[in-house]
Amino acid sequence: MLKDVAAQIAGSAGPSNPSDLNTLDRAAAWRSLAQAGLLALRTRDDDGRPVGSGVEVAVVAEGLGAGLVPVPYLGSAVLATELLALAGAHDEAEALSEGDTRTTVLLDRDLSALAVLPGDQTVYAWDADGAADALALTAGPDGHQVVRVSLDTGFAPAAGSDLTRTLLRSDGPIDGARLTPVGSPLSAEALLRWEALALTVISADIVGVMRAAVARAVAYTKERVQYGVLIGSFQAVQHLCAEAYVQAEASASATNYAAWAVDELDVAEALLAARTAKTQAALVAREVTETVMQVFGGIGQTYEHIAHVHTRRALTDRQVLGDEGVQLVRIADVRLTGE
Amino acid sequence: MLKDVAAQIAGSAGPSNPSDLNTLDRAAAWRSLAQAGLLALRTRDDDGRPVGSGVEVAVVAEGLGAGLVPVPYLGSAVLATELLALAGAHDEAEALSEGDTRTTVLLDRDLSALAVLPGDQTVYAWDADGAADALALTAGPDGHQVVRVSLDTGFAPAAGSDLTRTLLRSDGPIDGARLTPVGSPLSAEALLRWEALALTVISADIVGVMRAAVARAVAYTKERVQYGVLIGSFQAVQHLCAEAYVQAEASASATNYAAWAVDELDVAEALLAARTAKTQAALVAREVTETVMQVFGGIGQTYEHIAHVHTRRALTDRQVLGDEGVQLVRIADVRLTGE
Amino acid sequence: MDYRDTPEEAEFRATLREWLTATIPAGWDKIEDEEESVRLRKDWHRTLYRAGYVGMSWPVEYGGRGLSPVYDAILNEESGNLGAPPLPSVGYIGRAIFMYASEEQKRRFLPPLLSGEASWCQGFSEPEAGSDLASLRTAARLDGDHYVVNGQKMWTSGGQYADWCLLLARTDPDVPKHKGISAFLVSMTEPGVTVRPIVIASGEAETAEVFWDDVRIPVEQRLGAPGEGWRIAMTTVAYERGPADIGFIANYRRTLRKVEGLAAERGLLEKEEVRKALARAYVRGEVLRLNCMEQLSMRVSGRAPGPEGSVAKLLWADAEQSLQHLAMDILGADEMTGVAAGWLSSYFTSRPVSVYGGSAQIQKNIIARMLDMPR
Amino acid sequence: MDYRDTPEEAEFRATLREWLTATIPAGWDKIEDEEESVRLRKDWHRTLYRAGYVGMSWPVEYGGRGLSPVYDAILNEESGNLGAPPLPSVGYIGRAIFMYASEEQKRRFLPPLLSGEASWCQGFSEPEAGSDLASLRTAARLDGDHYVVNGQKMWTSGGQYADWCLLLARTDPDVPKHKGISAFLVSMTEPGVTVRPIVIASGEAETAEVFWDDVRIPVEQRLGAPGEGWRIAMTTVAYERGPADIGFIANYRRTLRKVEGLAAERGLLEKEEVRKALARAYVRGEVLRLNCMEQLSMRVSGRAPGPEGSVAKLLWADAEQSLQHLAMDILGADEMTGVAAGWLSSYFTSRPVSVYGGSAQIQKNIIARMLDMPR
Repeated sequence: MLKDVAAQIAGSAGPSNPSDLNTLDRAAAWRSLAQAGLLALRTRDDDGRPVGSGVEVAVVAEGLGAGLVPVPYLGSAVLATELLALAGAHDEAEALSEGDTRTTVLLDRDLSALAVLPGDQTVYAWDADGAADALALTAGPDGHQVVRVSLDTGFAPAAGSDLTRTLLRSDGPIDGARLTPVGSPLSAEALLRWEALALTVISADIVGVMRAAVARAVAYTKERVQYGVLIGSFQAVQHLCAEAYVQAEASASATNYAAWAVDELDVAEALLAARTAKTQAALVAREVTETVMQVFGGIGQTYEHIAHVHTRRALTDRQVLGDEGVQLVRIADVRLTGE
Repeated sequence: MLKDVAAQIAGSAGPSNPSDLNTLDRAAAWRSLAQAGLLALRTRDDDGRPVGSGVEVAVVAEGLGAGLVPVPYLGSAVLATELLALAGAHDEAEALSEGDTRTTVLLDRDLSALAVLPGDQTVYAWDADGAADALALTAGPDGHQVVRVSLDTGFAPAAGSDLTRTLLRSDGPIDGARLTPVGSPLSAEALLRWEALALTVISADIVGVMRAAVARAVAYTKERVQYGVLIGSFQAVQHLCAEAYVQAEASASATNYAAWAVDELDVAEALLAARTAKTQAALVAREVTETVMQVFGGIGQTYEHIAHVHTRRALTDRQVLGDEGVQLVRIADVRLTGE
Repeated sequence: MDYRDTPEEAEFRATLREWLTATIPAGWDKIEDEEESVRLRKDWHRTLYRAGYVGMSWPVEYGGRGLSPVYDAILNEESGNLGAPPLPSVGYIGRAIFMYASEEQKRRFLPPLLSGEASWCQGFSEPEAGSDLASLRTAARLDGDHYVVNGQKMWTSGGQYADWCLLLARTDPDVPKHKGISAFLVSMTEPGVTVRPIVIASGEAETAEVFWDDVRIPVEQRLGAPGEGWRIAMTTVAYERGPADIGFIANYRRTLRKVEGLAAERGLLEKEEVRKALARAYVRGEVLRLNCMEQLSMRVSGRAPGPEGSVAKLLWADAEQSLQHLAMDILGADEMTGVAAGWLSSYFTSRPVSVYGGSAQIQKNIIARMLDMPR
Repeated sequence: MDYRDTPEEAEFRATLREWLTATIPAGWDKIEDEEESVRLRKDWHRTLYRAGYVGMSWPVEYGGRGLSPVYDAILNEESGNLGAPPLPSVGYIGRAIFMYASEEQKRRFLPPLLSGEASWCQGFSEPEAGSDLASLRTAARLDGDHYVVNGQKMWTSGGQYADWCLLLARTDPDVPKHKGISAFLVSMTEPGVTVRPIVIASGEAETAEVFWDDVRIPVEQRLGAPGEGWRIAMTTVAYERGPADIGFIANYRRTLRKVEGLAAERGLLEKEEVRKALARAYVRGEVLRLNCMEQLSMRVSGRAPGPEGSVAKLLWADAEQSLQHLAMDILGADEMTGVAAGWLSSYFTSRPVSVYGGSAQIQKNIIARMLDMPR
């Protein structure tokens, strides 16, 4: 099953502690993903349908999130590939799926939306490990056009909080000459569909991060002795873990539905489901990963411990394409004014 | 000490369960308060200074709140008496302190401010047990004028949530003919000073309600056996109680300072301290009293148990002269724009 | 899992909707009188039964239709959506009976349970045995071919109106507490049964105490073997109604719409803070709904209800109580001055959601067990 | 209680303010280099000492001024208000020494502690003994007129820079764990002492591990009697710095002003939600300040620090962590993209406030004990 494949790759390519991030063979992990066909899930088959469903992509995203795997699966294999496929740039999408080149997306300074260029604003290439270029949009009379921007010039590494993803920053300007159009203009609906998928896989990544963090904390309570007993036997510790578990599971329920909705519901419903999932995941991500650090006690506060790597990844994911505040405002627009 | 006197009266005039509210001798309790001089604390001495400090009034308010005593100490002996004293209507204030007649205040429909009349709005006489009339304001060229409104006509009992205070409602209109001016017009500063005192004693009432509720719940955990042990030995129950205790004590700290500030600081600082106290008390009142109901388990959910009487009184107090939302907006105005 | 109805389910849903729309008694939710309201609920049970909507997931041999639990879920959902009267709860009593009863007992008790001729209550909790059910003290002493029951039961929902009771009592005080309990099927009209309503903080009679004074129960009304009561109770509790089974989710949605309406009436929809809070409430309801659907899907695939139910119960309490907090914050003083007294009542009704059926603390203990945390 | 300064206090405060304003080294808080920063703190200690501001509440016979703790509180407050470098913490070590040391030890250790010539750290916690301090394993074996220490200490704040350590070690493994511990006054320059900084999640070295390998301590550097270590530790911990003692409250206020500034820069002050959140943060700070003042007032009236300190510690953690959450919500992505990396660092620094010095869970246990709840 897809889940097992993802878990296997995560097992070999995920860090057990932060120092592993310096030594892990990221290239090998990427090759494994390519060989398993997981980079191709959002390319299209001969009937023009995605090779893998939203559910399948979310399963992989959750698995890699659980492993804190430091490869740009979301950036390249989902967000960029889907954008290319929607624009009808199928050859480019296929090329990415082979794993030899990587492309990611450019986001606005607040990470909440795809960058619209040209312009002189600050933009970030998020999840850009090994990416030669990144996709953005231009606004045109026929809708938005996907464009490719090389990361070779004007971009510098940013000290992002997430230790498992590469973040590059450009303080602009990026002029029209640096934009290479790819595929055909996107309909408004296609962009919304892309957003639904993107929000969903980010939520799935957070779910993976949270579930794995809670599992690690629970395992620790079965080893760590204080006052002559395992700390997991303290009701206070049990309830901390139970509350974190409930929140992580609740996020999983919302994300599973959003993942199903990506391909099965009309775009407005799919997007609402995705916003719901992102709201839930973003809302609890901070508290759940903080609880995990708390359960680990002193050791969980140290840099060399894995706990904060979960926190950092979850906190950054929380911002990407809009945190819970952004999502709630949009959900309210749908619910209260039918926008 | 004042605290002991208040506790003693609360002990004899406070309900142990809701049905006591039908049988308690409220008149006797009021006489005891009058005899102990507690109704006279906000009348003025020969030098024009309050007989009792803000701290002393707050001590009494907290004690009566702790006892859930169903007499209009706040309405008549503090809010109305102080208003009369500030308006220079000293004879009227003195008369109230003897305990033979009672007067309370008229509040707007949302209970957040003194009613300004004449007008056709809905108003409430809050904490009006045994009160013949209530005080409101009229707006005039020289500032606000305190006016007396008879509760004989136009007012009907309202089914307020607080089982320990009488609430009367008028749906208006109340015309000028029904308003009897009392004393001289109030300066803006005098009104703000009144508000500082009023917010403080309401906070003190909430603090008393919370502290007593937590103490009751803690006592219950030392009696109630489940699974063969006292429920107070469960760490989850201990932590619930500890959290409620911390919030109640935090509210007490803020209220003690506000009570001191009433007489000792300039009006802007006193009012800020009062808003801070009310914010804190109102913010935690619901959670603390809910926790108490939770600790009492099934029995704490029943009408015949005392737990919900705390909740009801605290939730109504929370609204009087503005809940935490109202206070926070005002505090923000002071902090952020220096208004 | 697929969240969409199968063609059969969709057809069932459409037919059901049509039937409900035509059949729901107009104005039933305006009834104030408690007795009349109970009568209406009983009538509604019989009406549903006649239309084939009661016990759909029961085995055919016990009068059910052998359908997937999905059909019960659809019934719950549509009943909530269309504002039907509360559904009868036959599942958990039925489960106990068809898992543990003799053939004769099944023939005697199942048909009237299904049809609504006989309504049931559950005599489990006691004043001294709330969360700690196994320490119950009500005693059933064998006296010839009868048991003689003495004791007091608490939180017996519907005790005032029930015809029958699934009663737990201690038949052997000399063995460890979990092993000395037996279960009985008892008529509430037996001499010695006294019911006293329990009024909750909202002021409404939500449940009851039942006093058992020398109540004589024929031996053949014992359910299961002597000492099997604890196992029967655990089965019953496992099948007790979660949020999905009582139309809670549909009710939640309707309540949320009302709260949105309150905010609109008060001109609060311009406030971003309020908009976000309302959206947050929507998200809570969705999360609960989706969690319940996943559990239902597991049940459909044959898994007995497990400790995952505790997740839903915690989410349920949080959703319900948070929504009442939000309503209170929107209504402000009106909820306290009697203008919106119904909301104050709803608020107090929301509090025991985290107490009854296993407190929030117990649910977290269960989850810790499920996570295999040390005892 | 009176919240206002007495005339003497007011005068002291005025003089102090003037002195601080004139003396605080310009730009000290811009120093990035860790070593330089430590040097500055040591210099600041000596400067304060020469001006008579260190150990003001100590008894005169031990080099103090015998003043009320209120003066220490004023020093803390004004240091925070005027942005002075962190105050040296001599109180808890000093308390242990003047309560348990021999006259000779007092003469030897107290003057340089006060003056800042010698700085101290606290060797209590261990990897396997965090909250459960009494289970510590570091062993001190008597060998003639020396103890030989072996073991590992953790969370030894300032271990990298300290000259001396108040060390707890087990001298008798054969008695109940609380009774076999002794305390020592040890030079950090002894052979066998190895210090390794611990970098916390923020990426900064906040504390240290200390390895003790065959470190020889003269018997006369044992503090108190053999086996008295636990009692000494408890005294020390009781006098350990609460939020009031480390200028936290004044720092909180300055941080809140910065957060208000962030909101203003981002044009968020028009949002009522943000305004309320900022006001809420102000209320949290005030509540903590006032709670600490009440405790100080109790201490002034002669009460030894008691479990009420746990209330302040919980309020402190909540205030600090909530303020960092608010900053994060205002900064949004900027905190995660490195634009506001300092705030991310502050965020991670706020997390252990609910862990070190007794976790939030331990503080709640202490409160439950204080409420006399059953064990």
